[in-house]
Order: sequence, then structure tokens, then C-alpha cells
Amino acid sequence: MPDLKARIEALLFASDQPLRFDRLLSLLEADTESLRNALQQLQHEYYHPGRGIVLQEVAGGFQLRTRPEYAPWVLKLTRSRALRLSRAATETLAVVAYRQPITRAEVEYLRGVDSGGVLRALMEKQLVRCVGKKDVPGRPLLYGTGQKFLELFGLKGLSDLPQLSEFAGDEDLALSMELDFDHAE
Amino acid sequence: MPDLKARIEALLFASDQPLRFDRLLSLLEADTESLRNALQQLQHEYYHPGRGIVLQEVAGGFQLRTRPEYAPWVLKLTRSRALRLSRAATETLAVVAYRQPITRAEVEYLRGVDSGGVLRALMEKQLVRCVGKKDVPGRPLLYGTGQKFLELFGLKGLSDLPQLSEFAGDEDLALSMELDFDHAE
Amino acid sequence: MSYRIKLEQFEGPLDLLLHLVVKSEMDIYDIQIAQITAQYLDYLSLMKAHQLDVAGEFLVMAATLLHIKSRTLLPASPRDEENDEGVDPRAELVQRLLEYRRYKEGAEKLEAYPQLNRDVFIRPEQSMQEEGPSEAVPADLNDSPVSLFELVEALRRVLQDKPPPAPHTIISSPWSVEQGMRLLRRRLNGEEYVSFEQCFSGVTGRSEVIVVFIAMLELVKLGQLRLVQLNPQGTIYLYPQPELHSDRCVAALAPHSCEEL
Repeated sequence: MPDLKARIEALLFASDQPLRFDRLLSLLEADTESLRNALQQLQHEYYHPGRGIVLQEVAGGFQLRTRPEYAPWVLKLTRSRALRLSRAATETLAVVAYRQPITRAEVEYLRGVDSGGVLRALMEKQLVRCVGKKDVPGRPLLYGTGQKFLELFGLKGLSDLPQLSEFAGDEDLALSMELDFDHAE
Repeated sequence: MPDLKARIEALLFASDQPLRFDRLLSLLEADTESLRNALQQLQHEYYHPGRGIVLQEVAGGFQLRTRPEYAPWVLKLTRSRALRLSRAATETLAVVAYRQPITRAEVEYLRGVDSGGVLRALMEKQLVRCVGKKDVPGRPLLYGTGQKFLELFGLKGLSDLPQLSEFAGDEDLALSMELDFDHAE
Repeated sequence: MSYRIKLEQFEGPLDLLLHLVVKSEMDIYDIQIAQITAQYLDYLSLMKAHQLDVAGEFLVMAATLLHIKSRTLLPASPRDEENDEGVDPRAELVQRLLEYRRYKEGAEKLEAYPQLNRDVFIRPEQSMQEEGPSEAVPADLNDSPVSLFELVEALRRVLQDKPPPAPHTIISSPWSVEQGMRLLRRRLNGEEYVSFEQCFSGVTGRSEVIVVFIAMLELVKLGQLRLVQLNPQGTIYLYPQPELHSDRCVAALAPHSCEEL
């Protein structure tokens, strides 16, 4: 098998854990001797100062890993990785965006969970801001979306925000949702 | 930087999404010229019949991917079935990709069939996204392809889409379509 | 039926029409409308014969074809010629078919590209990789891939999880804030201080507790009450201020304040 090495490389790359020798053997339907040779050759090729990855024997299997000396850069990468908005954050943002101005208590009523921490985090990112106080006893703060919100979603203004009913394929559901919403208060 | 190439390799290996040139630039604190050279060299090294991985330019960034010819083995490894788009999904995706930004009514006119369900499924997969609202009465949503679309087909950008055959009367058609839609919406 | 067509293989009427045109080796720019209409209708009856639902779009196209056919058969009236300058009644259909054919080709070409998770694979998430603490909000918002669709989906989720509004969720307290204030005045009457908990003793019902609490805050705001906490986490005490029982304030309250006091 002339491309046995390439196949091993593809498998190791695509695996989320170390691959044992016998697993590789059965996956590639190779014989023990050629697999051992190909693995050694591949390991040798990776073991070269110009490479950023090594082929390591680990936990009884084989795995491709970044070279330890490049850990600082890899860490920089993973730390700066664009984390997705968490589910809680997206939900809270959605409620604020569509129901603004809205108090924290109202957000929590709709979401069914404490939302103070998420609201604060969203305010720090300027996705949500304080837009006033509600004219009821206690004068609770009213929240609305901030400038960054429009930027993040590429909206010209709040009127560009799609309504539930506008998205393709769920006209009936959307209608019942809109009705539910008005009951919430 | 003698090991710039190795650092790039480590970063590309560790990243879960394509890395843009300027992202690499800031992570590695390299200069444009050396980074470009190192990337080219690395790409060249991966582009070798004995390799199981390629370095591809995709969705405006760089990414390591397994070679297509080794798909059967990788699928065996992950015990997953190959992801397949339905014909309706591919067709709708093509219409959105070539004609974006486009409204749902326009997609349906071009395909000749109701496309709400397919559009919704494509949005759930993040292959299609909402890019704004059309400035006509009713302000219908405009759809376009997302980052995930480019990643799915391994395209550098939208200019990388397969060329469509030309035909006479193209401009007239575009005009007549505009008129039709103003009535339809 | 002399020809066999695998049923259900068409994406829609345009797809079917294109197939018929190609199969009949017709010039797409010069469609024999009578022939193609007959074939199209044949196919629809074939679908019906197989008890397949014929989608509305197929029927609309049938009507369109019949309409075009009738227009090609009629001699053009002089007025038509003036207005349309002899526009071919097939023109729009031909253009739609051409356009459809382009995108169908585009889709076929795309289909042949190596696809992620079908032909090519990227590094999967590593099962042993340690994950950083998941922040509520990403560090770099500009890179965070949240789409408007996801936002709407999140809203849908929130609303879906909500049980249908029942009458009991509507706060319809029998008490007003004024009544809450009267209750507090009564409790504090003649006392140097009263603990926070004591104020609520005998107050049953969530909405009543809320009303009393709001009344408490109102009194603090009016300067008639002070809240004191000696230790962190410790008991909170209410200290009535002289203004609490002043006539002026009582008079300013609801007219029926005498009933309960």
C-alpha cells in the first residue's frame, strides 16, 4: 500500500483521541509489519525541527499533538478564541431586544431563571443598556439594547429586527407565540 | 523567525476554525512578508501525494483538512455517516448563494416551489443567514449565505463559486423579475 | 403510458418542464408549447394515478402552460400588437426555465465539490482537552458568530418553555400599596424597632408579601422608616421615624384609611 502513511496521517488527524496500533490495523486493513514501518516513518518525518506537530505515543496509542515549545502561541489562540454567546446570554439578549424597555423582573419572568448576572455581562459588553426607570412602585430599571447590539447583528436600526413570524417555515407557530407574549405581562 | 512555519502549523492544527491571515499575523507577531512566504511554503509541503492532510484556503482563512480520497477511512473511524444535503437543500443553497441578498419570494419564484421549510433548515445549519430587509413595501427579509456555507464546500469566498453558464437575455430577465416581485410582495 | 418516469424525482414544476424539454430534444428557446403541455399534463395524471399528492405549484404551472398555449393559438389582435410589439407569449416561461437551469447546474457543480464531513474532515474537538471557564459573553464580539436567526430562535425557546399563562400568574393582589403601608404602621405603632421578618408574620400569599415589601420601600423613601442591619447577613430591623405617624401623612393617604386603623 503506497499511501498507507498518508492514510495513517489522515486518521490520526481526524481522531479525537489516541489511536491504538490494533485499531489502526483493523481500520486500514494493513499487515502488522507495513503498519509498523509506516508509523515509524511518519513519526520520523514529524520529528523534525521545522515541524509544529509531533506524532506521539501516548496512553497506549498514537496521537498528533502540537509541539510543547509552541504552547504559548496555542494558548494565545485558544484564549482569544471567539467564544460564542452562551445560551443564557443569547436568550436574555433576545428577550431584551424584542421586549424593550423591560425590567429585570420581567426578563426573569419570561426566562424563568435569575438573569442578573447575564444582564450585567451584557451591559458590560454594551449589548444591553439602561434606558430609564419604570413608573411603578420601586421604580425598577428598564433595559434596552445598546449600540453594540445593532453592530453585532448588522442592523440599521431596531425596526430591522425580524419578527418571529417573518422567518420562513413557521408561520403558525410564530402567531401563537406573539399572542403568548402579550399575556406575559 | 526560523520556526515561523512550525508555529503556523501548530496554530492551524490547534484551531477549530479557519484562521485568517491577519489573525495569524497578530498571534505570531510576524511581518506580512515572512508570514505569506511561510504559509506558501507550508502549503507547498502539504501539497504532496504522500500526505493525508492538506492546507487549504477556506472562508477567508487557512485550515488543515484531510484529503478527500481518505474519506472512507475517516468515516470508518468516526463511525458516522457522511453528511448529505438533500437535492432541495443544495438547489436552494445554490439559488441563495448566487443571487444573494434574496428574499424568500424570489427564491420560490426561481425554484418554482415553496421553499420555506428548506430555508429554515438551512438557517438552522447556519448555511444561510438573514442579512437584512429589502427596501420594498412589507420589508421582507433578505437571505444570504453564511461563513459555514464557505466552510462546507471549501470555498475561499463567494467569488470561488462555480461559474454559471451565461445565456442571452440575462439582463432583461433581471428587470422583469424585479417587476414581478413588486407585485408579488 | 409509453414512457417511464421515476416519480417524485422532480424538485418542482420547473424541474419537470426542463426534463420534458430535454427529453424531447427541443430547443429551449423554441419550445413546442402544445406538445410540452400535453406531456406535462400526462405526467400530472400519472402522479394522480399513483396517488401522489400533486403540489399546488404543479397545477399552477399547468394553468400557465394552457394559458400560453391558448395565446399562441389565437391570432394576435391589432391592439395586442401595438402594446406588446408582438412579445412571444412563451418568453417569460423560457426565461424562467433558463434561469432555473443555471441554478440547477450550479447546484450540481457545488454538489461535486469536496464537502466538509462528507469528503474532507477537520480536527474534531479533543475529548481530553481542558476547557476554559465558559464566559457568558465572548471576549471579542466582532468574531462571535451569532446570527439574527439564532436570536429569534432563542426567543422562541424562551416562549416555548413558558407554560401557557394561567389566571394565577396574573398578580391581582387584593391589597394596595396603601393598605400595605397601613399594615406596617399598625405593626410599628409604639415599637422602637421591629425585625424584618416580624413585619411579614401573618402575611400569606406571594403577592401580599410583595405589596408589603413595596410599601416598606415607599416608607423608607418618604423618610418615615429606616432600615438597619447590624451585621452582614444579620437581621434587618425597621426603625419607625417620627414622621410615620404624623397626621399630615395619614391624611395624605387613601380616604378610607380610618377603617383599618
